[in-house]
Amino acid sequence: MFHQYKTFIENGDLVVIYLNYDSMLTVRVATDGSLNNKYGTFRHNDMIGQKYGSKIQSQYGKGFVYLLHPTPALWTQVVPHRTQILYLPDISFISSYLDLRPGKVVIESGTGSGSFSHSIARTIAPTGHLHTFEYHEIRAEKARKEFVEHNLTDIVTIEHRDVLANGFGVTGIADAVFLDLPAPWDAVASAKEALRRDTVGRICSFSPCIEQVQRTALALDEHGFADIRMYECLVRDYEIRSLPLPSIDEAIDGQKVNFKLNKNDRKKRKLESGANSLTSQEDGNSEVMLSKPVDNARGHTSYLTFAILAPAAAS
Amino acid sequence: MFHQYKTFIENGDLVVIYLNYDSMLTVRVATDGSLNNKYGTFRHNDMIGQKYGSKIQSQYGKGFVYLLHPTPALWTQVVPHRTQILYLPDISFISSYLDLRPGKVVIESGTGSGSFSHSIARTIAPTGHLHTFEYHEIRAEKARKEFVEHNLTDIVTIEHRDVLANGFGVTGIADAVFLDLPAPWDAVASAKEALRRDTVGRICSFSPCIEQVQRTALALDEHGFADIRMYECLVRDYEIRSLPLPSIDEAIDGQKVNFKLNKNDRKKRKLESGANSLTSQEDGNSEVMLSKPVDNARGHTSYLTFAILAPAAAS
Amino acid sequence: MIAERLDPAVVKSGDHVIIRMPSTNAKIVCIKPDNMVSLGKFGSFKASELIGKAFGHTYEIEKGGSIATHTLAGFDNADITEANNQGIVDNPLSQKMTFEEIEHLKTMSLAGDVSAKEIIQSLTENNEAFDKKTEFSKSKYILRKQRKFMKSFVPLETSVFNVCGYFFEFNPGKIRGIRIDTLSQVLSLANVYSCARILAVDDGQGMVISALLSRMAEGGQVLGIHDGDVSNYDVIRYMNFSPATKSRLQSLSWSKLHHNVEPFTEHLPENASADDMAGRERRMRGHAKLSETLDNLRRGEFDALVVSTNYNAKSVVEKLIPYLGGSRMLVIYDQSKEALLEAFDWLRKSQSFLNVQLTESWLREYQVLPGRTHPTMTTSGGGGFILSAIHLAPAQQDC
Amino acid sequence: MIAERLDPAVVKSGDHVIIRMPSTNAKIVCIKPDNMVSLGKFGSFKASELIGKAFGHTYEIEKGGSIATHTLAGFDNADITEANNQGIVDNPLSQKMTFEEIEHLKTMSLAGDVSAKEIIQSLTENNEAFDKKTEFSKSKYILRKQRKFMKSFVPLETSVFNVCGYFFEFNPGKIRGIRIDTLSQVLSLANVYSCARILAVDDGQGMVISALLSRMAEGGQVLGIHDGDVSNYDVIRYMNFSPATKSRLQSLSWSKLHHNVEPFTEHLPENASADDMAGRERRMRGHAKLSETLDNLRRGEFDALVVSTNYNAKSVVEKLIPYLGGSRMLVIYDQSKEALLEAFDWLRKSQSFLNVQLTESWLREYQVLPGRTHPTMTTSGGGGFILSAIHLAPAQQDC
Repeated sequence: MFHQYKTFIENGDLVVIYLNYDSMLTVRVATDGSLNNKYGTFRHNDMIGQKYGSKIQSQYGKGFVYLLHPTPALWTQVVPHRTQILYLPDISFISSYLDLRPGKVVIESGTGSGSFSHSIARTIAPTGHLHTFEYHEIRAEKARKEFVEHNLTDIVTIEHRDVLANGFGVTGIADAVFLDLPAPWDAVASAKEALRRDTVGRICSFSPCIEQVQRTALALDEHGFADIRMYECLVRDYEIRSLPLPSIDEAIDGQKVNFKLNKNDRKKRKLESGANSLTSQEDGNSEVMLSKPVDNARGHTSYLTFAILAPAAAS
Repeated sequence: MFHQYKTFIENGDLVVIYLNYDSMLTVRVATDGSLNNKYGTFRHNDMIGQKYGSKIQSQYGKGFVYLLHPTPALWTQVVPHRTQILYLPDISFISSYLDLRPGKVVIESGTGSGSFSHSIARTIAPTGHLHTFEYHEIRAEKARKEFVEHNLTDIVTIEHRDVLANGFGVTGIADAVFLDLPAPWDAVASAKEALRRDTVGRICSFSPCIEQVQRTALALDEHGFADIRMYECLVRDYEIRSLPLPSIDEAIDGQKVNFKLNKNDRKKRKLESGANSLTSQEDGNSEVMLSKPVDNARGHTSYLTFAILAPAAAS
Repeated sequence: MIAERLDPAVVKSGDHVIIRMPSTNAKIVCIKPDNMVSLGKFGSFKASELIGKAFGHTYEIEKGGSIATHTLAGFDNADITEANNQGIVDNPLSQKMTFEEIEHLKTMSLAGDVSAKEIIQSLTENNEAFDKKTEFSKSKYILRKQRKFMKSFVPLETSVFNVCGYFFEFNPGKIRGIRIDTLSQVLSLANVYSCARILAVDDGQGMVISALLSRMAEGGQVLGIHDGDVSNYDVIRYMNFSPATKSRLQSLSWSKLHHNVEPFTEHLPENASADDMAGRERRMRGHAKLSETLDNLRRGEFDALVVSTNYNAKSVVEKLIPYLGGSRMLVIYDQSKEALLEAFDWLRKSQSFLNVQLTESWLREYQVLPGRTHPTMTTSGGGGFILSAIHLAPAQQDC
Repeated sequence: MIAERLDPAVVKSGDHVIIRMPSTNAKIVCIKPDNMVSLGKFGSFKASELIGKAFGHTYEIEKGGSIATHTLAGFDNADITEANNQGIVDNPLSQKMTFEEIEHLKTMSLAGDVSAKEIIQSLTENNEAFDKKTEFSKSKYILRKQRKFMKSFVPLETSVFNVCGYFFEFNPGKIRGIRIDTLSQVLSLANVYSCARILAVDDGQGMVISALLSRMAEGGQVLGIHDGDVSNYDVIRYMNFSPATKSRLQSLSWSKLHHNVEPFTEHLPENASADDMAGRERRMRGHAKLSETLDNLRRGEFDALVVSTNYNAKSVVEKLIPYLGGSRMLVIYDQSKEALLEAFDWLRKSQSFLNVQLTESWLREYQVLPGRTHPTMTTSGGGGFILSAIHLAPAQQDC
């Protein structure tokens, strides 16, 4: 599902049920199954045969939901958080820096909630492979179960393993190593061991605190990694509002001006799912489109420390 | 000049000569003096009696310049850089955080190039006082000379002094202390000594490297400062361009579209000073106003570490 | 050389004070001797208890609403590298106290019969997993519980920094979303100083005007132009300004901008009542005030024009630029860049301005703790935009 | 389980390679055996010398244009706290070598008769102030001189990361100012994967299309719609793509969007020349290609629509949305937020899209050195904006 789009929903497929932009869930479609939520009862039989991206009505026409195709980006929004997870900006930047493409072999530790794992698998499929390691047993089990359910076992191998104590158990196979560990510096030697030496190997360490970066950079330097570079990547969301911006002449003439926010957009958003009703109220034509950053934003995720391991011998 | 605007230029006044947005200089106007630059010769006698903000022509009408009133913000742009200087975003934020207002007593170390000193003096005048310390003798002398020339001696006292070795030499007088030192942690004890204890005292340390922040924060904590907070403040400059954004129907119809950037704005900017010529070419009316951040920006100045010293005894 | 003492050393009766709670929530309260100040789940205390006490300290609420200075713990040394320990399984069942027992403790705490410290001690002692936690997890757990149970607070002065921060966080719409870094830049760019004469438009309930007034001394003056009949500069009342400072503010309705002041000619009939006479007095004072304000405006040559408006920015600036002096700054704030583009374009094309700049401020706060230094995980999306320019003197006709 | 080896282990003849110089300047060169590669003041080397050598190493140019692996120094331990030492007076006179002597050394260095190391040694030995400098200043001095005199370089693969970084720095207009973090987000948001079918508009000379192609394997396909008669996807030629990868790209002129393909009916006269026949062949191939491309477009159900255009974004999207599948992503890039607002508003009001988002990416690089860790002092102003939305399937008529 995650590295091969389909057009129609079939029995047994995974479907992302979209209620609104911050409320989604996944269901595995099964004949005669059903989904209940505040918008009504949705029968799986009504889903089967529909195109992905369709809107379906609840059993008694009370409400509706959208049926979406699973993708790593949507999975990041619905994945059960067993740990802090990686979000799209970091995932995207790291994937580019590590030059992930079909055919690449990647090592990830720890697996965490598997948000990044799904994205890596999507990017390196069908010929690449992800070896992912998680030292927390219950998390490892949950992730393993998800990889099976998501048909990723040909791309992803998960192992419950303490890589700080025992290394990755592989030598010279990885194009890239990704570390998301509290003490990444202790995994640098093992990472070096796991990386290919016949071409440029790449490593990324993901750490929230600057002290972790400082120690990791020293360890990378000591182990012969080069071009140690560190970044942060975030995104800022914008909203738009349509507002009147009347000339001050109106105030000089003593007119009353209505500055009320046009609530259309907010209504529109609410109507993405839920009760059926009308939404096509037109804007007043004296309004101006203004954008501003959404009030609250993510201020930090982690520092991304990168380095390369140059090939063993320059011929 | 820096804490009292004037309307007309008189003999002996300091004037900022504005050539364009990144080229300014100061002159002290003296009867029969003159200024030569690529736009021509400008006679001081032509400046005297003009309003600040006037445009004057060169002797033979070849070009012109603008005569501006000195302000701390303009001084920051023309000050001879003897060290890294503070810029407006940091100056502004620190001034607010330290609650600088007329009447406040402030300690600054080091003086550096005096960019911040001028701003502090402007803000705390006429009843406040700035004690500024510089351990580099030549820099201290140059700054002292500027304070004299700028008539700031009733507001600013500068001392050539190694504050790390000898402290500030004052006790319980300062409302706020500002540190811009390579090893600010060594000045924390002296800062505590210098701060008033009958009300909330405030301190700010300005350091480019995070390791300096880490050590300073520990020192502040050890010396009983509270509410240790750290910030960064930067600004982003925008430029606007007027560009055509034609409908794709033009390409579908096989029309040739001219996407050339409208160079008006750039021309306008160039004409801010320099050769006399016309500039009022109107925009094409199919163009859209687009803004974007200016390509190269300041990415970091320093970390700003703040703390308060609560009054000695809660009554 | 020691200047006049400006800062309030202690809380005075009638002051507005910002009360910051352990949850990092905050509220502005007016300290009146007979009142109780309620901090919701953090308890209540007698306002009179705070009068005469110093700002900036942490106070804990005790039984009966009295307060006592609370000693702050310094930095702890928990190690982030242990943050993700392998053995721990999150399990709410590891708490042996029942929900009811904890609720009971909370009630006792609110009544002042048990201290937050004691509650937290009970919780940790009864948490089976607590001892298995790393120092990092223990520290995080205690901090979380402190935020929940500590009945302590810090009184802060209503400085511009604190008041702007308070409204930006809890009611940004009131102050048109201006963040303190941006507001600070407005003050710097406008070159506000003690005896400047400033023309201002502040449709953000007086946050900008409060900031201007805070930098004024004798000789300084702010003239605010507002829509409607009376100004709404509500923020000013939280600032604890002295009467002298408040007197530096004049205000004028836009509708009076072109008003012609006629001599005051109202005559009372011979047997006018006391009410009639009082009314005439009031109208005469109003007439004098309007006349004085218009005189001040029309004298022009203001030292700065500072604008934060809900109206079309260009239309506002066009009206007020004639009153701005030469080599003086025009500074316009808005939350949206788009709201400033038309004015930006107009200023750049005009021959009356230099150095036209559109900027956005960027502010980042960090957690600085040993081994755990990082930017705060959540932040504000934006702090607003500033359009500024140097105004030129009109060409002189006399030469 | 070990996948096909993708990465170039060594530089191959005919490859494009990014050469990064000590000044942090860079250039893209095509490595042809007989060429000399000139790095200006950093000297020249024989391209043939680089063939067969590994990427990622530092090479120093030696006498005669040969190259040798250069050992990199690790972190130094200079202390920032000494950075501002009291005694030092900056003075160009402290250098005892004359300008002419230094120029002579430079000339000898370019000819390969003296190494950069030797120059720097001469400079420091003859600098009277050098010994008085702190370790920090010494380290900074040497680094500065190395940037000036070291005739070394690092060959980098023309990966998407490196190529986008190269053009963003040296010719951002070419790629419509898209920064690598933003480009990476385009790939993620569009859910690009090995066998996706992607419809793309890239007026930024193929930087976006190169990125799409780099993520393709067998079964994957990119259809680029361009203005003019022929596409200008110049960036592709630097990517060292295999013929198989290049074959995954089709392109179509906007002017052919509504084109009706008639059967190919051109007949040659009986005694046609070889030229005529070749011409017909060419036109027939062109006809077949256009026909195939249009068939592909009109089959619709594309897995993503990715747009970076100089035209009105809304007008482009309106035309191409019918070809996008259900539950598939629309992703539009632009340098200016204003260029996306009309499309943003239209998408939000449409019933055919979910999750309409307008985002701006923010990227920050740091210097990480012992005791001297801080964000880089200069940075790019912005990396662009992305408007994205989930496209819904049209309501089905069959129920």
